[in-house]
Amino acid sequence: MHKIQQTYTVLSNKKVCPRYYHLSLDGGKLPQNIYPGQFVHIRVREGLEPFFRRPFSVFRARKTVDILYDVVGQGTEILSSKGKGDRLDVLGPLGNHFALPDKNIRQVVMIAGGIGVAPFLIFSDYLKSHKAEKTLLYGGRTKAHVFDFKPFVRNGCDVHVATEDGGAGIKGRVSRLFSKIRKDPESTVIYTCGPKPMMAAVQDFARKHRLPGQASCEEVMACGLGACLGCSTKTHSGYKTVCYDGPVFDLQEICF
Amino acid sequence: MHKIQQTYTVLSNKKVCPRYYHLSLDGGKLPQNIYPGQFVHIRVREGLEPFFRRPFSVFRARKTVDILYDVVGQGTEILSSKGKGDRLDVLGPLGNHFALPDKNIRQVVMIAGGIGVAPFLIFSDYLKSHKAEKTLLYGGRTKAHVFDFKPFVRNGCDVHVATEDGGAGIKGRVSRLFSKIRKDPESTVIYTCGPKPMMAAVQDFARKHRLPGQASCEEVMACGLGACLGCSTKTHSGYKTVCYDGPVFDLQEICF
Amino acid sequence: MNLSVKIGTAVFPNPVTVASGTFGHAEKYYRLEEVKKLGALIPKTVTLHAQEGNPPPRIVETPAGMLNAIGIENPGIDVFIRQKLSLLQNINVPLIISILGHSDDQFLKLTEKLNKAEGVQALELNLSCPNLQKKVLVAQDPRATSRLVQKVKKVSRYPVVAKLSPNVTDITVIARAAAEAGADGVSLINTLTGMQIDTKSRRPVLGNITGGLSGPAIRPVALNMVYQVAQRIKIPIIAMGGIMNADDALQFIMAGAAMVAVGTFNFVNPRAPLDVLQGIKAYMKKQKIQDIHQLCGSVIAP
Amino acid sequence: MNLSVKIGTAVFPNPVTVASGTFGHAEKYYRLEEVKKLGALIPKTVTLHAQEGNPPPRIVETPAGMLNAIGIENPGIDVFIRQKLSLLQNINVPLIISILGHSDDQFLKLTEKLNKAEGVQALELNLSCPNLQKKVLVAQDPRATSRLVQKVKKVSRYPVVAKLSPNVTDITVIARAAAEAGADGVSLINTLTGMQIDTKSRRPVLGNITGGLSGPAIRPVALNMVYQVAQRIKIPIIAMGGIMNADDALQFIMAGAAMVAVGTFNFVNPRAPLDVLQGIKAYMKKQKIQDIHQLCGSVIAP
Ligand SMILES: Cc1cc2nc3c(=O)[nH]c(=O)nc-3n(C[C@H](O)[C@H](O)[C@H](O)COP(=O)(O)OP(=O)(O)OC[C@H]3O[C@@H](n4cnc5c(N)ncnc54)[C@H](O)[C@@H]3O)c2cc1C
Ligand SMILES: Cc1cc2nc3c(=O)[nH]c(=O)nc-3n(C[C@H](O)[C@H](O)[C@H](O)COP(=O)(O)OP(=O)(O)OC[C@H]3O[C@@H](n4cnc5c(N)ncnc54)[C@H](O)[C@@H]3O)c2cc1C
Ligand SMILES: Cc1cc2nc3c(=O)[nH]c(=O)nc-3n(C[C@H](O)[C@H](O)[C@H](O)COP(=O)(O)O)c2cc1C
Ligand SMILES: Cc1cc2nc3c(=O)[nH]c(=O)nc-3n(C[C@H](O)[C@H](O)[C@H](O)COP(=O)(O)O)c2cc1C
Ligand code: FES
Ligand code: FES
Repeated sequence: MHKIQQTYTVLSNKKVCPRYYHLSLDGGKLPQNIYPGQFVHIRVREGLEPFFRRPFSVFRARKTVDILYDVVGQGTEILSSKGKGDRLDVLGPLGNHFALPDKNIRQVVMIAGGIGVAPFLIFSDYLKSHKAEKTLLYGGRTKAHVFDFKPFVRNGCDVHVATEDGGAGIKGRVSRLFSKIRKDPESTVIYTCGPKPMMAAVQDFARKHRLPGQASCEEVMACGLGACLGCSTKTHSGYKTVCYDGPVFDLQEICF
Repeated sequence: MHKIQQTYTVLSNKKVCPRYYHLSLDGGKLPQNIYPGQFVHIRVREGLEPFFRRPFSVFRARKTVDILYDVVGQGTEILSSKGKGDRLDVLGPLGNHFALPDKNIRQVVMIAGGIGVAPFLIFSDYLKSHKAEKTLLYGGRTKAHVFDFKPFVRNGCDVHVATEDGGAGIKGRVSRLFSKIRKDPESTVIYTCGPKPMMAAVQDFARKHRLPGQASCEEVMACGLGACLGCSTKTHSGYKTVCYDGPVFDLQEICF
Repeated sequence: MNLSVKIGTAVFPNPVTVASGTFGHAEKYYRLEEVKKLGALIPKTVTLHAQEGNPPPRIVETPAGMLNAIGIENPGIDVFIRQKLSLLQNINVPLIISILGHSDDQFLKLTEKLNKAEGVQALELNLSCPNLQKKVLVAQDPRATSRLVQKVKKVSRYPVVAKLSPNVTDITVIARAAAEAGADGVSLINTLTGMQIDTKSRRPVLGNITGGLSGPAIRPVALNMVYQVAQRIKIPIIAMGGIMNADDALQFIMAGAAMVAVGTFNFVNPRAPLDVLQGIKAYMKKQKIQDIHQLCGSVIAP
Repeated sequence: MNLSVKIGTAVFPNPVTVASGTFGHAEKYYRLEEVKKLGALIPKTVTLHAQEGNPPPRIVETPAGMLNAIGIENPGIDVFIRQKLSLLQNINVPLIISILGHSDDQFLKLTEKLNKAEGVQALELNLSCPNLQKKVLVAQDPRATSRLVQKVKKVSRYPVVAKLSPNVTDITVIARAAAEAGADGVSLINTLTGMQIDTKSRRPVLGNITGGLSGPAIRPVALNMVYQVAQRIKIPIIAMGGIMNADDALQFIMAGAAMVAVGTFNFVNPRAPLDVLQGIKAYMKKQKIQDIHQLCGSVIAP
């Protein structure tokens, strides 16, 4: 019944650092239709446990559809047990996407907290031909949350890392990296994804310096299709569904 | 809290014929405490799906605890996916057991329908030193339900097989093998386990020829401990729990 | 094979529909030629004025189900008719419009507005939403149910279905009140009131504190209610509550349902309504049943 | 750390117990030194005369739960006192005896017989068994509940707990009736009425046609009812409904339960009641909570 419900085959599913897994799906024609910031909604196994599907940002969409994920509970635990050849029931691509920066933009700043980094690789793929300086500010809790950023570097990103325990990059929160941001409202744009407190800090910073930006949000989801109105989040223009109106919102719109 | 709740390691789990699997558990001290006809109640996986444990007759209990099972639904499907080293939460041994035949018995007849054969291997282990002739009448639906009966033969059993499609042994139901039964109420005893219609036929036959016997019954079970009174079956002396009062009942007691 | 069913004067090509609040944006995400195969659609409940809904979190998973406290977020009947109804009509599938008034008067105004619209086959009166700040629901009071159904029936040009709540001592009393008041059908069940607490924060998980439990977890409760109601009243029942597949749907039909709706399970498997329809057909073929009415209420119980 | 709780004059060393009908044969299967650690045991409901129970099948799995229609199979109060009570007393754990009379008079006779027995800490009046051929349960009628509780209270030498049914429009009304009639506590919830049909045979799966739904599936419903009742009455609540682990139990305690009972989940994991007890202790230690009463009703809700 669904245009967007398909079963895909797992091509690989590997740990890329102590905390994160990288899953590749044989996406058929799916990759062409995916824009940066969109997500896929995965039924991690048949049956009723867990009951909901699980949403994951698309990490990359070239020939395969890839996600990067953190094992935080039952759903992601089951996902981590999948291997080559296993089949997954996937809805996607879902949601809106990051707005591509205007031509006059000279710095694109991506601010990621932990697994919130996921949508930025596909975004940097799309930004490749954009002349702007691309800066990824990544904050992880520990070294275990830090993986290989070469694909970002290959896409022309400057990558700066901070960890709370100082195990990798500089010690501290990602806000200690905000000094890398040019404070020019005309030519800098911020994109952020990560835990709410971090995004709230980004929002404050951007507001203060009048920098435009977008944020990719998370809420628990049921349908993923904008049907149940369950994933609503508070914005300055009322409740909005993260799955349908989002996950990407104007940075200043969201009430964190 | 439970004397009889333990986690055991799977030693092997193999298909023994197209329909049946043979699972061996490293049973620790469990095997010594098991009598023929008793069962184990297995949580096939953590979580709520399936919700109940699944009961299985003990097929053998020497150093390991073994079950023989047919994949008929979700629970046994999951069980069939277990491999060496997996751990299973097991309650057991549960229920009563077959009464060992008196010394004056000259023929012990075991009448099994399909997977109902499971309790008879351990029973034949116990009967090894008994002087009586031991006869196993086995009825299976097809050849796919017939496995290697050598262990029974080694225990001194005469094995006769009937299949409904004639794919192995003689063609027809197990009742076509009743001719192997000596009709002497003093020296013949019948033990049966299998589908209800088959056991009903055995009951009729035994009643007609006044042969004593016992039957091992099945009902859907929740606790397996005689606590919930959920697995009750109708007998001529009222409802009895299969898990606690049974699974073994006097052959003529049961209302099939 | 005849699958068509009637509710009042409305005819539906088959008994499979989707429950209110669990299906949407078909125009964007679904193959409409597939959606068209369904017996009907029941969109999210509409109120007279726009409602912004409850504060998040609005949903949480529970064992084999979920709690929701959406709070009937909707754009109000005028915007609904202007913007959504035409999108739905384009699908070319019968529509049962679910409405909720916060007073008898609001129900009547909603009905009048829909009377003027086109392409509507029936009305479902949501008398049973547990997520609004009301102490007693209409569907918890036989007199209120009776009064409201009577009033709406007088005005409505469409058949009227009363959607009932499972949060009652005896649902057959309410169903009978609706039937005697002239309802053309009843829908059951809406959600069971429930709650979950986050023991880390010691707060209710839902922004609304309590919510409505739905999904397979409640299916046995729904099936019993449909069975009990079918013993007592003659008007058709639209059954819902945990339906995931054709076997579930057939249980409800055998218990006496005229139509079956997939609700929560749409979120897990959006293909479920069509799977249900195909499965019902396959069952009828196998059992050589020519007419769905032979199955309706066919459970063999002493 | 103080875990002890009181119901009327009865004191229980900790709040963890097992629900009636879900625990038995401890003497054969359990390590009694472990069972002894529980706050109390509530054995299967006893009636005045022996009951043989309902025809099988009596149970069936449902999504995250089960239906049962046992029909209070039990040997009758005299045999119970003679044969089972002493086995239970040997465990040396407080006992709450669940009784059910088919009339007020039978309840009184049961009470009188237990008055003469030894080693009983409290009575639980089962006013809510859905599996007997009654149209209305005592616990569906506030007046009947009130009258019965009053009568039993007059006679009983033990604290009296009324076990309530979730199959009601507003359980707080019934709970208040019990409290005002002098009950020392209320137990909730008993099972929700449900049904399942085998579509192959077109027959109800249960011999009794309908049964009671229990297990994790109904936990959100139970939690809401405990929360609602705790807002309205002051007497202690024994909470049950889908408890599998300490987190579940803590939700009920935060919602206002004085005691928590593991029911259906005993069948899945017989170690669950002890796991719950240990988990509650671990939580209190971690959160530096000295007294369980600090947790009771501690949910933070506007
Ligand atoms: C649009 C979107 C994109 C996402 N992208 C990614 C991604 O690329 N990589 C990744 O690892 N995770 C991503 N998440 C979060 C991911 O969906 C959750 O981590 C996952 O659902 C947890 O499932 P679980 O069963 O393992 O954990 P659970 O046992 O369900 O929960 C563990 C913890 O995760 C939280 N959680 C559960 N579901 C969600 C959810 N839908 N959104 C946010 N938090 C949740 C729970 O509240 C709990 O604290 C995304 C979420 C959204 C909404
Ligand atoms: C005392 C006892 C001993 C048993 N010994 C064996 C054995 O040695 N080997 C073996 O393969 N099976 C045995 N069974 C049957 C076995 O328990 C069921 O086949 C198993 O529980 C089915 O689980 P499932 O999830 O795979 O199938 P389900 O999906 O649960 O059901 C598939 C079919 O099996 C039936 N069934 C489910 N549970 C039971 C049950 N407890 N008893 C009988 N039928 C059931 C269902 O009604 C259905 O028709 C025994 C049952 C009992 C009560
Ligand atoms: C997220 C969600 C939103 C719902 N919204 C409505 C609604 O707006 N109007 C209504 O009558 N019922 C609503 N319901 C109830 C369903 O229509 C249905 O009656 C109930 O969920 C039981 O069916 P199910 O278990 O198949 O979901 C909603 C249910 C869910 C889960
Ligand atoms: C098999 C079974 C038998 C039960 N028997 C009784 C009973 O005899 N008396 C009673 O008051 N409740 C009985 N109950 C209800 C439980 O005590 C409990 O109230 C209910 O099951 C909800 O808790 P749970 O979900 O943890 O099981 C029974 C429940 C089950 C599942
Ligand atoms: S998850 Fe259903 S509307 Fe977003
Ligand atoms: S399964 Fe509980 S008494 Fe037999």
